[in-house]
Amino acid sequence: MSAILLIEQVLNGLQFGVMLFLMAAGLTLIFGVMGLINLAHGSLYMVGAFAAAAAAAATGSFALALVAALSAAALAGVLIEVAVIRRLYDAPHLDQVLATFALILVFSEGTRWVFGSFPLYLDIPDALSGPVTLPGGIQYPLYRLALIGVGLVVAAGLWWLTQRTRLGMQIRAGKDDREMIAALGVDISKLYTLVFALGAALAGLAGALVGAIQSVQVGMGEPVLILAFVTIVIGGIGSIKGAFIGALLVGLTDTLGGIFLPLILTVAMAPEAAAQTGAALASMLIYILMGAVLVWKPTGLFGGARPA
Amino acid sequence: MSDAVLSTHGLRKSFGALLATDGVSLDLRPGEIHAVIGPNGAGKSTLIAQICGSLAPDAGQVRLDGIDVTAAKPAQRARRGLARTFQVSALAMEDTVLENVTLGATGRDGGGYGLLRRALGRGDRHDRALAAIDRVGLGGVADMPAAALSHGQRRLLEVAIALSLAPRAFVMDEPMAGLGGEGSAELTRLLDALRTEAPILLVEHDMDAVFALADRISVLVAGRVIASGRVDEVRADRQVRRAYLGDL
Amino acid sequence: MKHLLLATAACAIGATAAMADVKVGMITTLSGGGAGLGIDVRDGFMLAIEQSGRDDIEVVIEDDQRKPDIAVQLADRMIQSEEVDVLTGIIWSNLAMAVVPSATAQGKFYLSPNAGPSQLAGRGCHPNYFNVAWQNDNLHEAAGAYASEVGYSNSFILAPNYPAGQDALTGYKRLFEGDIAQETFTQLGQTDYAAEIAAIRASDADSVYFFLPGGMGISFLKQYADSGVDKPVIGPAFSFDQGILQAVGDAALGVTNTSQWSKDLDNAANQAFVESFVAEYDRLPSLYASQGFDTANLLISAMEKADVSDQDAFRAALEEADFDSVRGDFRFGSNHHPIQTIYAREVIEEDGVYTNRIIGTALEDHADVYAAECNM
Amino acid sequence: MIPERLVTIGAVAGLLAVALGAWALGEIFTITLATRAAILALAATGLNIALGYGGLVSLGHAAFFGLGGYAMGILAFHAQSYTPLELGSLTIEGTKSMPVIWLVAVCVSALAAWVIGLLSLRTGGVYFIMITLAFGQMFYYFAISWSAYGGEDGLPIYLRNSFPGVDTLVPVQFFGLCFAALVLALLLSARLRSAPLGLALNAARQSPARVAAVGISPTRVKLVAFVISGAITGLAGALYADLNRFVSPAMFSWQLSGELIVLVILGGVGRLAGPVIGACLFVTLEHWLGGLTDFWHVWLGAILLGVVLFARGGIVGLLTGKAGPHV
Repeated sequence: MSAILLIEQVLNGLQFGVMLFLMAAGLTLIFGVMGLINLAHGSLYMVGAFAAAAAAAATGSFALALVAALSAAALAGVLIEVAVIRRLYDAPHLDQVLATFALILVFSEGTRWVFGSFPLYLDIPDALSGPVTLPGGIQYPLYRLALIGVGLVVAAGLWWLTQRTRLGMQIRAGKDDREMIAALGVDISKLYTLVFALGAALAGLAGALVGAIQSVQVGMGEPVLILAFVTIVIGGIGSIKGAFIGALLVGLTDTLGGIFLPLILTVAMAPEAAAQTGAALASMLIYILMGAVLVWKPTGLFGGARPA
Repeated sequence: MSDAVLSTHGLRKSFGALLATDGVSLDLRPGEIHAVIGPNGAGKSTLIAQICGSLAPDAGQVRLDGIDVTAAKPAQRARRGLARTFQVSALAMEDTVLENVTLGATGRDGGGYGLLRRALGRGDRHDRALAAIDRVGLGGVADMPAAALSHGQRRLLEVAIALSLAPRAFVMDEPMAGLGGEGSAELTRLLDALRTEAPILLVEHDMDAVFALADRISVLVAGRVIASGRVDEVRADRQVRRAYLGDL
Repeated sequence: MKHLLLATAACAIGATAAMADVKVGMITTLSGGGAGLGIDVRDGFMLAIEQSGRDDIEVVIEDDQRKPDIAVQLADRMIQSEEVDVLTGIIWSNLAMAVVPSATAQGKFYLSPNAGPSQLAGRGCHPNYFNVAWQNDNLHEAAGAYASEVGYSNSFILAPNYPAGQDALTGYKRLFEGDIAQETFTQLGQTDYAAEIAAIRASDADSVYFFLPGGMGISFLKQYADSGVDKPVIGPAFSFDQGILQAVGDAALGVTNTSQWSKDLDNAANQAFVESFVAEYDRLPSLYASQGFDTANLLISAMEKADVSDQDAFRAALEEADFDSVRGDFRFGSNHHPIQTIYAREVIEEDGVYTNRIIGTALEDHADVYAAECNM
Repeated sequence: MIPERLVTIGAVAGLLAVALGAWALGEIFTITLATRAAILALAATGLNIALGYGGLVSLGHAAFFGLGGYAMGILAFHAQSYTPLELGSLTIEGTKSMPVIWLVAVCVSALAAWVIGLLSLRTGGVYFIMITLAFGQMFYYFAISWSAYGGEDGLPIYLRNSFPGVDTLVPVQFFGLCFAALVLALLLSARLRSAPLGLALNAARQSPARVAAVGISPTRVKLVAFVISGAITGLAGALYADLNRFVSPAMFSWQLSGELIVLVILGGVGRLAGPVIGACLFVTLEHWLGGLTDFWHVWLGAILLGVVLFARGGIVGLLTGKAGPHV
């Protein structure tokens, strides 16, 4: 394996990781502030992708598609927060799991009802299409580089938001002490709606960005949701920093594992058997990583105290 | 010291820069009530957590009946006869008084994992549970769920569960917390009689109760024992008066 | 229950029903991922029934949600409760494997409009099982043959790591005469192919063969087109079908794919089919629609010759395959799988719609390799 | 209001009556539906021990269901192809005998539950939910890519396995077997609930510190319950595979884990009859709603939301007028 290919694969892992971060950040923020486990987060990812595809088809503009994705996902987020989610903040986890599971059913079948069963079309904008040559002669798709950039910018923005702004201060306070924040005169229910909408918008953004290089279809959110869960379990639930590190770890492990395991196995096996066995093992790799982290640190890399 | 039922030796625990307990050594002898007092933040809760096993000390030892139990988990310590009560009632709220106390009687003899017999009903455990319930005066509400009890009754239920363990030593974390004058008096009478069953390490803020019950008092301030001795000795201690009793 | 009762009331009273009515149970995927395929098969099938004008066919249609256990349950219901004579409709090999063996063992006919797993073509073949589409390997074999024919000598091949994917690569290698640069198995349902595309770029392959059905193919093609790698790509028709092409868009233009059917196939039956399908459903027919259409016509041709209650006669009638297939010549091999010509197509844009046109013949009168293992 | 004991007996008798009635009327498919309900009820009875008694929200119980299914699939596959199963130096003959298959299914899923429980009980709450979900997915992906046993295609078993003295191919007799397994599991569940383990488990759900303070390790109690729970669900998986004469990775899917929780909640969490009523209701809904509209999942979702937000005790809660355990 050449160095160029290796670097390219690392970039791929990175790109996968930062997109995963967009999903995981919303999940972990919502859990950290409101103590809510949201299975329907994957549905918001799907809503973003569908909204982007519909807007792109109508206007032909990728920028408008992104705006549509952000606003549709945020709107869907506000809608379900007000209608369902806010009744669940003090409810046991079981109720949260069930209610958000029910939301997945409604969202998935509802989307199919509206958009039909065929995948939708969403393409990369012309300005970002095609490969660029990086130093060292590496050919790499410009759009994927842009994705890495967007992910890093969002990560920096989230850090700034939570650490440097008044809203962030309220979020951090709300995490530790709801009564205190209420006593300060902040409308806690508005704050929660806002945080939920923010998480939803991040998921919608991820859906739209990724939708341009994948297929926009019903059910696209669930595999990503599960990976995002693995990510925040590894990083520590409630920690944005943990979500970032966890996402990069999962992205790199998954990408590089899929490449290297079959190659390593060819030492001991026939190529075809190695390819199959390697792929089978690679599909389990991130879960093994998660198990290993849990044995070492039961609350994840940046998790707080043992949860109740 | 060899006759102490429960003893700690140089227990130290820090959280970051904060030294919560700093070399605490105490002992509890048969038949006595040993009170631990101190202002808020003195490290009393941390001390109890280390004695009962929910927090591992950075250094030091806990001995029960002369055996080092520092590495033992809370459940193992309980099976060796260490019975605790909680500052904030920790009860199975949906379960009845009888079920809560039977759980204690069951756990003490290692029967908590059994599948073959019934948990409730006739038998040695049942008898021990009923005896403990009667002893604290909850006989009339034995079939009520804990959630339906008054605050005072829940405090008594905590004691009944501890009693059902037939313990070697009690560790009680502010049993009087939140009780009115009458409730305190009733619980004080109960604890007074309990010391013959097993000695009591009593952490308490209610000074009336402490002076009425304690054979010995240790004063914990900023993680250190600054005085320890008979009630009148501690009362007279100038350091204690300045550091603690002075602001009573 | 979504019974589609084509038997009219008048006929139900039926003064002159010489032959018994035939009850067909269609189990297909109408909801969730992959529903587009089932909908096309259903629409093609029903179009043929409608055009036949017959009122002695009753079709019961149920949605398997692409779940094997649901499919089994539906089959149980159709056999035990609805007492159907013929089953059809299943899209996916794994669902077919769950349903077909026990259905045929219970004396029902099964006409497969899509899935053709190798087990059912070889040792697991059954006199009551007919495949009207293809044996799973066929289009892959054709792709291998065509790749050799146009002079490719070193292929990078990839497919998801599941039985159909493994069969696909085996099928391609069977008739491909060149070398294999690398053989890669991806995860089923994988949506990002950056790593594989990087490996393709780094390899010395002169061509790429991929089998990635559904959304996987869309993702792969879009990412491949964007990567700037310009090695020619070949695939089976599944990733270039009418339903899916619009979602792939420009990325698919010019890609070669193999298929036993294409909408520009020049025969009367096909022209009539395409025309009437567009008129009826206001969209271009897909490969799956053509297979559903042929399946229904096969059934109708057998009904004209024999009564379904006489199993041996009905089976013989099916074996004759005496109908005008939209793919031109069509006959069954000894294992009741098609012997047919497979074409190479190219993706083009036509009146703003992405579609395919035939550019050559990959395999003439091709049968599958499993027929030899089948003892009926 | 109706006493819980009566609700339990009524639910079980009702299921039996439906099957026997269908048998008398020759409605074979209704027997198949009843069998499906009985098997799902068995799986949910297993889950109820972890979820209802122990408060362990496992979103990965499909792992045990699938393992039970594959235990059946693999043993029967080797029996029908007359090839022994080679595990290193160990050679195991396949079998078509249900009692043997059940034993293996129970042992394998118990072992998996022990390992998963050991890892996931290191933490609690929301971590537990996500970790069980993730391990379930791990089995799912492995099963898909494990081509030796069919991978994604699954593994068909051409003839239903055998049980001494029973013709398992006759629907009502197979129903009898599944029903018997369900009744046994319910008896075990009832026994567990009233045994010291049940008392401790119930208390550990409400206050782990209390349980530890009386000398019982809450983690160990939960682990034992999780293992028993997984084993019962594994047995259900083996029966389900035999009902369909087919196993596939879909048995491992996380949607199935979610549906099992849904069954328990619809019926009544922590109640003996909860899983039985929930399973019967689910199968009925699936059958009728599925017949009315292609989009029946939307309505299932709406019903579920209604139960979660407004009727937490499920059907048993409505019938007995008492809120169940708080999970």
